[in-house]
Amino acid sequence: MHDFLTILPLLIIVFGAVVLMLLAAFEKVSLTTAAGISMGFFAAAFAAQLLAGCGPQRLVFEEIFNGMLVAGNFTMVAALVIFACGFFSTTSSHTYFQVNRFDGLEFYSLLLFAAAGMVLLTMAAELITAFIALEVMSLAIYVLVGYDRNRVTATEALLKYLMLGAFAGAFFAMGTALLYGAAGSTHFTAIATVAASEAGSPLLLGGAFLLFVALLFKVAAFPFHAWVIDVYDGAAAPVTGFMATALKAAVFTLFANILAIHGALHQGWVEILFYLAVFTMFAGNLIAIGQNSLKRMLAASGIVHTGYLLVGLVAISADTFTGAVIGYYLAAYAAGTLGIFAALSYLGGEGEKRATFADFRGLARVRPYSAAAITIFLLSMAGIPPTAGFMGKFYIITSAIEAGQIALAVLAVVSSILSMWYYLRLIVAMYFQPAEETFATTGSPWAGVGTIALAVSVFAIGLYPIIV
Amino acid sequence: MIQDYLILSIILFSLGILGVISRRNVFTVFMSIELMLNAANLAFIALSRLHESMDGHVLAMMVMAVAAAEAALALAVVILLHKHKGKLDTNVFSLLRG
Amino acid sequence: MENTATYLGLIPLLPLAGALVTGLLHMLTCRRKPLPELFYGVVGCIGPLLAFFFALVLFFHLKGMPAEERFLSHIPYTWFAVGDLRVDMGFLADPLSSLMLLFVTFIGSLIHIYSIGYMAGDENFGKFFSYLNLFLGSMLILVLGNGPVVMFVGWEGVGLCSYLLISFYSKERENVLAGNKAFIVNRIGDFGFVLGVSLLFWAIGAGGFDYLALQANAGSLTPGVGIAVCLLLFLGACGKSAQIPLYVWLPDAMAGPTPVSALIHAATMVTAGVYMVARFSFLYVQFPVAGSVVAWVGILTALLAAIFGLFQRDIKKILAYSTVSQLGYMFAGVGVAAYSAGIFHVFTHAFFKALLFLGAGAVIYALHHQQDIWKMGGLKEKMPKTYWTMLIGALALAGCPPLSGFFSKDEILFSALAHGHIGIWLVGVVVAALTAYYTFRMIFVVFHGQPRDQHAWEQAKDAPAVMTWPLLILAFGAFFVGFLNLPGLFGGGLRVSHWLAPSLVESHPHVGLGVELLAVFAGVAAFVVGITLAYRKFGKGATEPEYRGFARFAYHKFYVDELYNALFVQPYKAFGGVISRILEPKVTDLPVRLSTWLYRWAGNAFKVLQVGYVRVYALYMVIGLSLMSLILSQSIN
Amino acid sequence: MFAEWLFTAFALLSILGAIGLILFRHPMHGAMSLVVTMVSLAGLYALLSARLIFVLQLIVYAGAIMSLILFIIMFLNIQTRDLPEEKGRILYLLGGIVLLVPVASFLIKVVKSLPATEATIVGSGFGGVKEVGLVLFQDWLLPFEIVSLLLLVALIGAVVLAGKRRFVK
Amino acid sequence: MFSYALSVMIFLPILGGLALFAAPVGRGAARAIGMAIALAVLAMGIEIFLGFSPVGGMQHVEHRPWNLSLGISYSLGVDGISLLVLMAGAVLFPLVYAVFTTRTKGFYANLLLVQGAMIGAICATDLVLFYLFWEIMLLPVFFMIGIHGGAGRLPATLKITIYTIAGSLLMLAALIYVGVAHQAQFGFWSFAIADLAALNLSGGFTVWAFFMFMVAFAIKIPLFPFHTWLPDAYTEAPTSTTFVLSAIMAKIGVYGVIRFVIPVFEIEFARWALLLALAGVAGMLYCGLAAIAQKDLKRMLAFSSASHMGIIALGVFCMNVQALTGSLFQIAAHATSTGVLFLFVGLMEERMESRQIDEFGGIAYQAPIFATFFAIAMLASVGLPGTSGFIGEFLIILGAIKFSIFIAVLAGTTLIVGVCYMLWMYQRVFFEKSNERTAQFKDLRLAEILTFLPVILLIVAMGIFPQAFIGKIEPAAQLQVAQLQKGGESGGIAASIDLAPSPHNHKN
Repeated sequence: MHDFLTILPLLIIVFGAVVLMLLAAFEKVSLTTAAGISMGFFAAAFAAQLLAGCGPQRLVFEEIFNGMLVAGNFTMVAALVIFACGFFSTTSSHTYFQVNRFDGLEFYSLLLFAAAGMVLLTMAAELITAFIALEVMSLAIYVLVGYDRNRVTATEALLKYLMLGAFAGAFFAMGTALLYGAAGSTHFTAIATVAASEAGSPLLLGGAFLLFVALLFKVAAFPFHAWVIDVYDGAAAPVTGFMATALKAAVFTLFANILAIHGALHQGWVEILFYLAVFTMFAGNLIAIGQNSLKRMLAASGIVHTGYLLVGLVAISADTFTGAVIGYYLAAYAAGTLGIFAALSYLGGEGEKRATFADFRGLARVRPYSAAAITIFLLSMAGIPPTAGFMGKFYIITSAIEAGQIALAVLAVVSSILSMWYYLRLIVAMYFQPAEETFATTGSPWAGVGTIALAVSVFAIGLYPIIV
Repeated sequence: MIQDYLILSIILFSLGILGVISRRNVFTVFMSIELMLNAANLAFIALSRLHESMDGHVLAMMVMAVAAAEAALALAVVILLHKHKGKLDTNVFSLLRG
Repeated sequence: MENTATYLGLIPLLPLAGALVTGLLHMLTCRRKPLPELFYGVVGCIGPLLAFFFALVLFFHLKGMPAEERFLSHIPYTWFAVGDLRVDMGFLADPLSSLMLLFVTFIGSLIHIYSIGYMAGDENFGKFFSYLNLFLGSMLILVLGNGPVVMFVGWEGVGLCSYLLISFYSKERENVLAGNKAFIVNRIGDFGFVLGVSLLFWAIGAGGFDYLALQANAGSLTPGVGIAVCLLLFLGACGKSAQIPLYVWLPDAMAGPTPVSALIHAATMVTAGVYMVARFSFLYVQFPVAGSVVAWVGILTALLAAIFGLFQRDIKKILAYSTVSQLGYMFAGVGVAAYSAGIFHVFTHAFFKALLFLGAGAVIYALHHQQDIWKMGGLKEKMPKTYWTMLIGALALAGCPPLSGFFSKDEILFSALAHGHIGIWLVGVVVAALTAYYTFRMIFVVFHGQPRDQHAWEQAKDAPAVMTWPLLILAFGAFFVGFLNLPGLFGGGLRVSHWLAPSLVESHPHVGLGVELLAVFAGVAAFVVGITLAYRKFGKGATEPEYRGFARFAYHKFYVDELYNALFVQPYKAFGGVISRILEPKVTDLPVRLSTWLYRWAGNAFKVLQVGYVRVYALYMVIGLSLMSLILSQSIN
Repeated sequence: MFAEWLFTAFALLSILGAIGLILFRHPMHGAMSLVVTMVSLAGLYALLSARLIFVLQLIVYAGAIMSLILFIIMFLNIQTRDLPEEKGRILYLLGGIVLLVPVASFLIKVVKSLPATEATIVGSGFGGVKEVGLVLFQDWLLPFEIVSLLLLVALIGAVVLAGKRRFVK
Repeated sequence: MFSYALSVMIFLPILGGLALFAAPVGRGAARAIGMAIALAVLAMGIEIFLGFSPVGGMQHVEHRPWNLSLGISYSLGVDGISLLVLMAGAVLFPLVYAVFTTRTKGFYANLLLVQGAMIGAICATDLVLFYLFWEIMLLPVFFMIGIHGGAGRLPATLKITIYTIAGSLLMLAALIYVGVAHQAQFGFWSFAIADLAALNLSGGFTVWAFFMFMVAFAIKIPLFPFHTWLPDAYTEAPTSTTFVLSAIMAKIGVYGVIRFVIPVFEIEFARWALLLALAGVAGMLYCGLAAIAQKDLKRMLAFSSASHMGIIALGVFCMNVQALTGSLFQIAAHATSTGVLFLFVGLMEERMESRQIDEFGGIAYQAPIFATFFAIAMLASVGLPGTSGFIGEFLIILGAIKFSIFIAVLAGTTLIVGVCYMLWMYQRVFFEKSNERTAQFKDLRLAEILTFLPVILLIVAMGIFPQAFIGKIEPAAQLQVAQLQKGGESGGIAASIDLAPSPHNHKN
C-alpha cells in the first residue's frame, strides 16, 4: 500500500496525460478547461506527493519492478518541484495562449507526459529505465519547444534541441552499454558493487563518462551548453520556463542519484566536475553579459545556475547523501526562474514582441507590481537575501566548504558577483529609465496570479527552508 | 574476441559522431545518430554474450524502441523544416544566434 | 590639591556666556533690526570685567596661602575616561596660571572697552564682541586647564577665534586667506601638540593626566621619549606663538581689526606657547637638549623677525614682526630654563605691545584706515595723547631703562648668559639693538617730521575717550610693571619670579656681579645704539628709501612666503588635483574599470561563439568530449 | 574460424556502410549505405547468438525505420540542388577525425580492459524469443511500460508537428 | 522597556516601508507615515540609550532558533559597541523626513526599509542574520540612487551596487567557511558571534577568509583603495541618500569589523593590523588631498567623508581600548557632523540649484544662522575641541601612537588635511562677496532651525560631555580589546607589529 502511495503521484500524472490526450483527440473541451484539468492533475499530484510523505531512499515495488524504482526525500522534493513547475507553467501557458494563438489541447497533455518522464527519471534506479524516462521527457519537450509550427525560430529551436538531444541520447545509450559491460547489470546497486570492488575499472570510467556527457548536455553544462541559448530563445516563454526548471530538476536529481551510488564513483569524478563547474559558471556569465534578449540572458544565467548545482554535486558525500542541498537549490531556482518566465508570458505580448532589455524600460512606472515581482525573482536568482536563491546558494557553498572544496566555493562566489551585472541590468531598465509604452496586456490573469504566488513563495522558501 | 565486437562498436559510434559534426544535411545527421544507437546496440549484444545473460538483448530492444520513437519525431521535424525553408541544410536554420 | 575653588570654573564661563548671548542675539537680529551697539558693548564687557574681578579674587586667595600650597583646583566633571586615560574637565589655579589670568583678563577687558570705540559703526559689531568674548573664554580655559588636554581645548579655541577675527572683514578674499593661513599653520602646530600629548600619555599618563600628576611621574621618562615629547610640544608652541618655521601666519594676521591684533596676536594668544613650555617646565628641565632647541629657535626667530621688521612699511606689520621677535626672546628665556624670566617678558610684553597696537589702531582710526607709515608723519602735534602713550610703549619695547621691557628683556639675556648660552646672548643683544632701531624708525616716521599726506594729516585727531583711556592705563602699566620683578642688582626682590616659583621647576645659577653688570650694560648699549641710528636716519623726517641688495631681500621677508607657497601650498593643491584627475580614475580605480572592461570584452567574445549553427554546437560538445577523453585516458593504463 | 571470417566481413561491411553514410552527399545514398551497415550488424548479432535481436534488427531497423526514412526522403522529393553545398565538409571531417581520435582511443582502451575471452558456448535457448520474452516480462516490466509512454509521446509529437493542421507559411 | 524593542525597531520600519510600497497614498501622507515611524524608532532608541547599563555584555537580547540544520538563529542584542551606531541609525532618520519634503512615496518607503535593515544589521548577533540585513540594506539605496539620483546616476548606482555586493559575496564565502570551521571544531552548527569567537582558526584559508571579510567591510567603509565607488555614488545620490550612506551605512562597515572580524580572526587581525592601519591612513590622506581639488561641494564632502572614515577605521586597527573607543565615539560624531553637512548641502542645492563651489559666495551675510550651523558642523568635522569631532579623533591618534608611531604621525596629519579643504570651501561658499544668486539666499526657516538645532546641540554636547557616551561604550571596548590581546598573544605576533617600540618598553 505504501508503495502504491509512493507512485500514486506518478500515476496521477500519467493518467492526466492520457485523459488530456484523449480529450484532445476528440476535441471535446475548451482550452481553458484543458488548462484547468492540467492544473488540477498537477495539483492533485502535488498533494498526493505531500500525502505520500517521505523517508530515506528505498526501492518501490521491488518485486514487480525488479528494484528499478526508488523513492525518498530527495525524489519527493524533486517531484514536488516538477509538479509545481508544471502547475505554474500551465497557468502561464493559459494566459500566453490567449495572446499567441497556436495552441492545442495536446500541449497540456505533453506537459503532463513530460512531467511523468521527469518524475520517472528522478526515481530511476536502473540505467535503461532512466534512459527511457529521459527520452519520454525529452520527446515531450521537443514537441513543446516546436509547438508553434508557424514560427521558424520555434522550429529551428526544435531542430537544434532534437538533433543535439538525440546525439546526447546516443551517448547515454553507449554509456549504459559500457556500464552494463562493467557490472553485468544496469542496476545502480550492481554498479555500486563494482565501484566498491574495483574502483578504477576502465569500463566503469568510460561508461560513466559517456553517461555524464549526456546528463551534462541535458543540464547545459559547459561545453555542452551552446544549444540552450538558442532553444530557450526559440521556445515559447512558458515552455522555456518549464524546461529551465523542471527538466533541470529532474536531470540533476538523477545525476546526484547516480553520483551518490558509491563514494568511489563520486570520488573519481570530483576533479573533472570541479573544472566543469567552474567553466560552466564562468561561461554562463560571459554569455549572459553580452545578451540583449531577456530569454537568452535567462538561458545563460541558467547555465550559471547549472554551474552552482555542479558545485553541489562536487560537494555531495555519497555516504551521507540526502540530496537536501541540491533539492533546496532546485526548488529555489525553480521558483525564481518560473516566476520570471511567468511574468514574461503575460508581459511579452503578442508574438513575444517585448523580448529585449530595452523593451522593458520603465516597466516599474507603468506596472509597479509586475516590476516588483520580476525584481524579486531576479534578486533570488542573484542570491540576494532574504530570497530563496540566497539560501540555496548558502547551502551550496556550505556544502562545498564542508567537502573541503574552498576554492570552488570562492569561485562560485566570484561567479555570482559577475552575474550581478545582467540581473541588475534588467532592474535598471525597469526602474531607472522612462517608460516608452503602456505595457498593456490582454488575456487571463492566471499568469499574473501565478507570478504573485511565485513571488511569495520565493520569500517563503527563503525564510523557512524547511525542506532541508 | 568479444573485444573485437566492442571495438567495432566504438568505431561505428565514432563514425556516427563524425557524421553529426561534419554534415549539414538533416537526414544524414539523423541517420548518423541512428548509427550511434546501433553501435550501442552492438555493444549491448556483445556484452550480453560476454556476461551470458539476456538482459543485454532486452536493453537493445529498448534502445531500438527509443530509436524508433526518435526517428518518428525526427522525420516529423524534417517535414516541418522542409515546409519552412524547402531546404534541409542545418546551417539555414541559424536565425537564433549571438 | 585638596584646595578647591568652585568659582574657578566661572572665570572662563563668564566670557563664554557673553559670547553666547551676544552671538545669538547678533545672529538672530542682524538680518532684520540690529540691536544698538551700546548693548553689545556693555554685555560684551561684562564678562571680561567680571572675569578680571574673579581673577583678582583668585590672586589674593592664593596670595593668602602658604607659598608651597598655592594650588587651587576645581574639577566639575570627568570629561572622558577610557582605559588608563582619564581626562577631567578640570581647572587649576596656581601662581603661574593666576598671573597669566590676571593680565589676560586685565588687558582683555581694556581691549574690549577700546573696541567699543574702534568698532563703532561696523555692521558686525555684535559678532565682533561675541568673537572677542569667545576668544577670552578660550584663553582662560587654556590658562586654567589642569592638564594638557583641557589646555588643548583653549588652545584650539583661541586658534578658531583667531581665524574668525582675522577673517572678520570676510568680504575681502585676502583677509579670509590670512585667516585660513593662521588656522592651518596653527593646526600644523597642533599636530605636534596632539602627538606630543599622546606620547606623553603612554609614557607617564597612566597615573593621571593633569599637570600635577604628570610632574610627579615625570621622573620615569626616558630621554628618547622625553625629548620627543618636548620637541613635539614645542612644535605646537611654534604654531601658536609664531616661531620658525611657523611664524608666517602672524604678519598676515594683521588683516583683522586692530584690537584683535593687540589682544590676540600680540598680548595673549601668541604667548600661549611660552606659557605651555613654562607649564611643562618639569619636562624641559629634565632634557636640556630640548630646551636648547627651544632657545635657539626662539632667538633665531627673534633675529629673523627683527630683520624683517627693519624694512616693513605697514605699521601693524612692523608691530607684528616685533611681536614675533619678542616671542623669540621669550622662548629663548624659557629655552634656557629661565621660565620666570620668559613669563615675565610675556607679562610686560602684553602691556607694551597691546599699548603699541592700540596706539597704532588709534592712528589708523584717525587716518581712516591708512596703515602705511610712509603716508604718515608729523602726527605728534595732532595726536599728542596717542604719541606720548605710544612713545612709552616704544621705549618699553626697545628696552629703555627703567621701563618694563628693559627689565624683562634684561632678565632673559642675563639668564642666557648665566646658563652659559653665550651665542644666544650675543644674538639677543644684536636683536635688542635692532628692536630699538625699527621701533623708533616707526615712531619717527609716523609722528615726527613733515606730514606726507597733508589732507589726512589735517583731519587726524586723538581718538575718543573710550579708546584713549585704555591707552593711558596700558601706558602706565608699560612703564611700571617692570618694577614688579626688579632684580637684586637694582635692589628689587624678583617678586614675580618668587611668586611663580611653586609652579615652575627652574634653577637660578649663581654668577658674579660682573656678569650681571655685563648683561645690563650690553642691554643699555644695544638700546642706545639702536635708537641713535634710528634718530640719525629718520629723526628729522625722511623719505622712503629704495631697498637694494640684502635690504630688498629682507623687505620681501627673504621670500619665505613665496618659498612656502612653492614648497607646500602649490604642491599640496597640485597633488590634490593629480589625485582627483589622474590617480583616482586612472590608477586607483583602474583594477575596477579594467575588470569591468575585461568582463564585457570576454562576454562579447563568447557571444561570437554562439554562431547559431547546430553543427558547430555539436562540435563544441565533441571538443569537450575529446579533451575529457584525453584527461581520462591518463587515469587508465 | 569460419565465424571469424564472417565477423571480419560483416565488420568491414558495416564500417564501409557507415563511411558511406558520412560521405555520400545525397541522403538517399547515405540511407542505402546505412542499410548495409544495419544488415551487417544483424549478421553480427546472429554471430553473437542473439536470435531475436537479429530478427528485430532486420525487421525494425533495416526494415521499418529505414523504409520510413527512405519514404520521407522520397516524399520530400529531395533534389540535388536542394542539398546543402557543404564545401568545407572535408575540413570538418579531418578536424572531426582529429577530435575523435582521443575519444575513440580512450574508449577502445576501455573496452580492451575486458578479459580477452573467446565467446563461450551458450545454451541453445540463448537469445530465443521465448527466453528473451521471459526476461523482458519478468525483470524488465517497468522499462517496458515506460516505453509505451514513450511511443505515445512520439505519436502525439509526430501528430502535433507534422499533422495536417493549420500551417501558415 | 518591553523585551522585543529591537525587533520592533527593525520591523516597524521594514513593514512600514513594505506597506507604503503597496498602499496607494500620496507623498505627503507617505512622508508623515515615515516621519511617525522614524520618530517612534527614535523614541525607542533614546529609551534604550538611557536605560543602557554600562557593562560589557549584550542587552535587550532576543534569541530564537531559525534554521536548525545550520544553527542560524534570529538573535539580536545591543552592547556598548553597537549602542552608538544604533543611536546614529535611530537619531538621524527623522531629519531626512523633516528636511526633504518633496520626495515620492517610493522614496520614503525605501528610506524606511533601509532604516530597518540598518538597525537589523547593527543589532544582529548572528553572523548570517547580520549578513541578511547587510545585503538588504543595499537594495533601497540602489533604488534611491537609481530612481532619484542626479544625471550620472546609472553608472554610479551600478558601481556602488556591484562593488558592494562583490564584497558582500566574498564575505559570504568566508562567513560560511567560519561556520563550517565551527561545526568541525565543536561538532554543532552555529553562526552566533559568541560561539564563533571561541573558534581557533588556522590553516591556509583562514587568511583568505579574513581578507574576504575585510574587503567586504573595507568596501562599505570605504577603506582605501576600495573607495572608488564613493565619490560618484555620494555625488549622484539624492542628498538624503548620501546622508544615509555616509552617516550610517559607512559606519556599519566599521562596526562590522569590530563586531565580527575581531572576535573571529583575532590572530589574523593582529597580524595584518599594520597593513590595514596603513590603508586607513593612506585613505585619509588620499581622500583628504583629493577633496581640495573638488569643485562640487557634495563631491568634496564625499571625499572628506571618506577621509574621515579612514581615521575611524584606523582606530579599530590600533587594537587598544583608547583607539577603539575613539572609533566608536567618532562613528557617532562623524555621523552627526558629516551627515548634517550633507543635509546642508542638500538644502543649498534646493535653494541655489547648484552645488558648484564657484557659484556660491557670501552666504554668511544672507544666512547667518545657516552659516553658523554649518560652521559648527564643519568644525566638528575637522575635530575642534568642544565639538564631538575632537574626542574621537584625539583618542584615535592617542591610541595610534601606542600602536605605531609612524602610523600615528601620518594619522595626526588629519588635523591639517581636514582643515585645509574645509576652510577653503567655507571661504568660497560663505565668505567673500555675494553674487546675484547668493544674495537671494534664504536663511533657515523656523522649522528648519528646529530640525537642525537638536543635532547641532548634540554635536556640542558630545564634545563637552562625552563621558555620557563613552562611559557606555568603554566597557565593551575593553572586553573586545582584551579578547584581541589574548588572540595576539596566542599568535605570538602582537609584539612584533610595532614599527617603533612603544614608550612603555622604555619605562624601566
